[in-house]
Amino acid sequence: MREALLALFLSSAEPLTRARLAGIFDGDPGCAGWEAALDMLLATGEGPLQLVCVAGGYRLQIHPRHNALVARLHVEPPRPLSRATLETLAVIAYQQPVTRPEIEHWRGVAVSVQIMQQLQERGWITISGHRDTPGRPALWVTTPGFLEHFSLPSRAALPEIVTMEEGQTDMQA
Amino acid sequence: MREALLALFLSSAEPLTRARLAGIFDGDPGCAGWEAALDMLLATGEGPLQLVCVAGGYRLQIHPRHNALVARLHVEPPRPLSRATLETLAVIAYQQPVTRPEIEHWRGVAVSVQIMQQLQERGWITISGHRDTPGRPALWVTTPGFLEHFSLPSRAALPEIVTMEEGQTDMQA
Amino acid sequence: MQPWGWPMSGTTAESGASAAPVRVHVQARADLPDGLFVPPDALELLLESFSGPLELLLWLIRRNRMDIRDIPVAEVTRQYLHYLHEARRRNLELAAEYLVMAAWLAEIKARMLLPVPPAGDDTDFDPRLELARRLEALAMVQGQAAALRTLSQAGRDFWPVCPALHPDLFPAPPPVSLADLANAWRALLLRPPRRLPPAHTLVHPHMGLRQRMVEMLLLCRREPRPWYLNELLPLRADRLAVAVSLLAVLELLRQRALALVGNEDGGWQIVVPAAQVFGS
Repeated sequence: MREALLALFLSSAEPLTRARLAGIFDGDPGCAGWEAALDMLLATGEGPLQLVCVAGGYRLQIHPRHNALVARLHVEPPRPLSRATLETLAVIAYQQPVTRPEIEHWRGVAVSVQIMQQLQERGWITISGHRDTPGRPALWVTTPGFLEHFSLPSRAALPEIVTMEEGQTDMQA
Repeated sequence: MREALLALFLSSAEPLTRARLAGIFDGDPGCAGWEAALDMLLATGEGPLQLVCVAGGYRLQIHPRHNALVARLHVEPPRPLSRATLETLAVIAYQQPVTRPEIEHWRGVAVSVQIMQQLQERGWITISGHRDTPGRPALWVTTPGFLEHFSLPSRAALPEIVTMEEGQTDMQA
Repeated sequence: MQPWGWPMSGTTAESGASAAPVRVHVQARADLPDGLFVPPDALELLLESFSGPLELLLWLIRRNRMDIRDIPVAEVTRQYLHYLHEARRRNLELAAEYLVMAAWLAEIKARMLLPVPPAGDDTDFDPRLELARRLEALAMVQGQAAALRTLSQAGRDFWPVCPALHPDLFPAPPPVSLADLANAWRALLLRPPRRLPPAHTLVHPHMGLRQRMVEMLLLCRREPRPWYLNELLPLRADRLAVAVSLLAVLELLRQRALALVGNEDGGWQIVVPAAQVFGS
């Protein structure tokens, strides 16, 4: 019965209701235990699939534990961060909490709304409060998600930047 | 690995080629045995599913032993193809790339716009280019969707025509 | 010369027919009556089921167990015309192509009566060859269509798996490493000198007019003596700070919070008006 149920769900483009299933199974003595099998399937899923209850009935979906893999099939490969975005993230990481005008000061150019949005959507920066100065500008900080992505135990674990002189030699190298 | 493969096939709307799978799995040490798992899956299927080679890739389909049950779900079967449609499709499938005047020549009658539209709407034929002759007529070819619908691994897998007897019985039917 | 009116390219049929010659086994079913007998009501159905005159012709040839490569044109033409005649007698609609085909058959018949030139190219001369090619092409298409029909079709003979949904997927993080981040920060630090960060300007003696007014008033009240203007202005300040302080003095004078008094030098000084000193 479990296989029969799976065959039906797998071949159906839309969710199946109990009524619909009853219409298919009822009257067939070989399908007597289908309701028990359905409940079992709901509880345990099957392989990489789980049966979920949606408005229109029941439907199979891939268990979220396979998300990372399924994403490789369906999600376009990520594009590298633009230089502007990377610089903005660096200022926030090293200077936090920091206001947008301050970021612009560090970078020497205006910071576009898109860049801030992109970093927020990525889950790497967030607003921690407001500076108590005229205009009360938002203070930006990095998130735990940022630390996680870069495998950092804490904000303090950001690599130290060498002194200016060393940096300069580095530049010339 | 078997579950990971199933998750990919189950979430994909089109057949997956070995190259596509390699792009997803290769470089991931945790997925080293995927090719063996794929061959295993091809050989044994999984529950009510079988993995078949179609349109240059692999696709899951419901094992035919469940056909009677699944047919109860899909109550209205697809409308059978008219003879004119089937013949037009046959000319395109076997002679591709082919122009519409050539199709008409093969069949000995004019090909209606409706037939070409119907085949296009089904996603079975498409224009691949234009013949470099006066009028630059469109060249018609079959699509991967055609191979998928007729469960063909490739264009080369079209059945060979041996004798005309089938044609004749067909005529009388 | 193209004796019939259908679109033809000529090349395809020839190449197709020669590339894959069709062997036509004419094995008509034994239960099929010979000759021209057609059940009266069947003629209409029969003609409707043909998609053209070529198909009718092919059907006739098969039915008479004739060989496509060696068509007895006279007999086929006779039968073909008979069907056409029957159809017209019963007022059935016939497409014009059927008549074109009849004319072509008649022409082939006529040409076959001419003597064969002794050294002539046979393929060019035998008018039956073109007919045979067309019939073979159609026979082949019919065979191919029949072959397609034998294939399994989705939704009829098998059901592909409908893609299962998956939870919302988030785009993979961009490939950026900690080193990239640190390098970006270092590059920023190494850039040519910038103006001081805005955070520093906040402690700079630029300040609001109102705040400067308050500070000035407090100063004057703390030491209620006549002040020279330059004593009230900030030391070593930039132009903006001086300007704001000047504005503050003028505004306080305008509001009569401060007042000007003359001194013995003939100049003037700034004082807090007496009433306010005692009032505060």
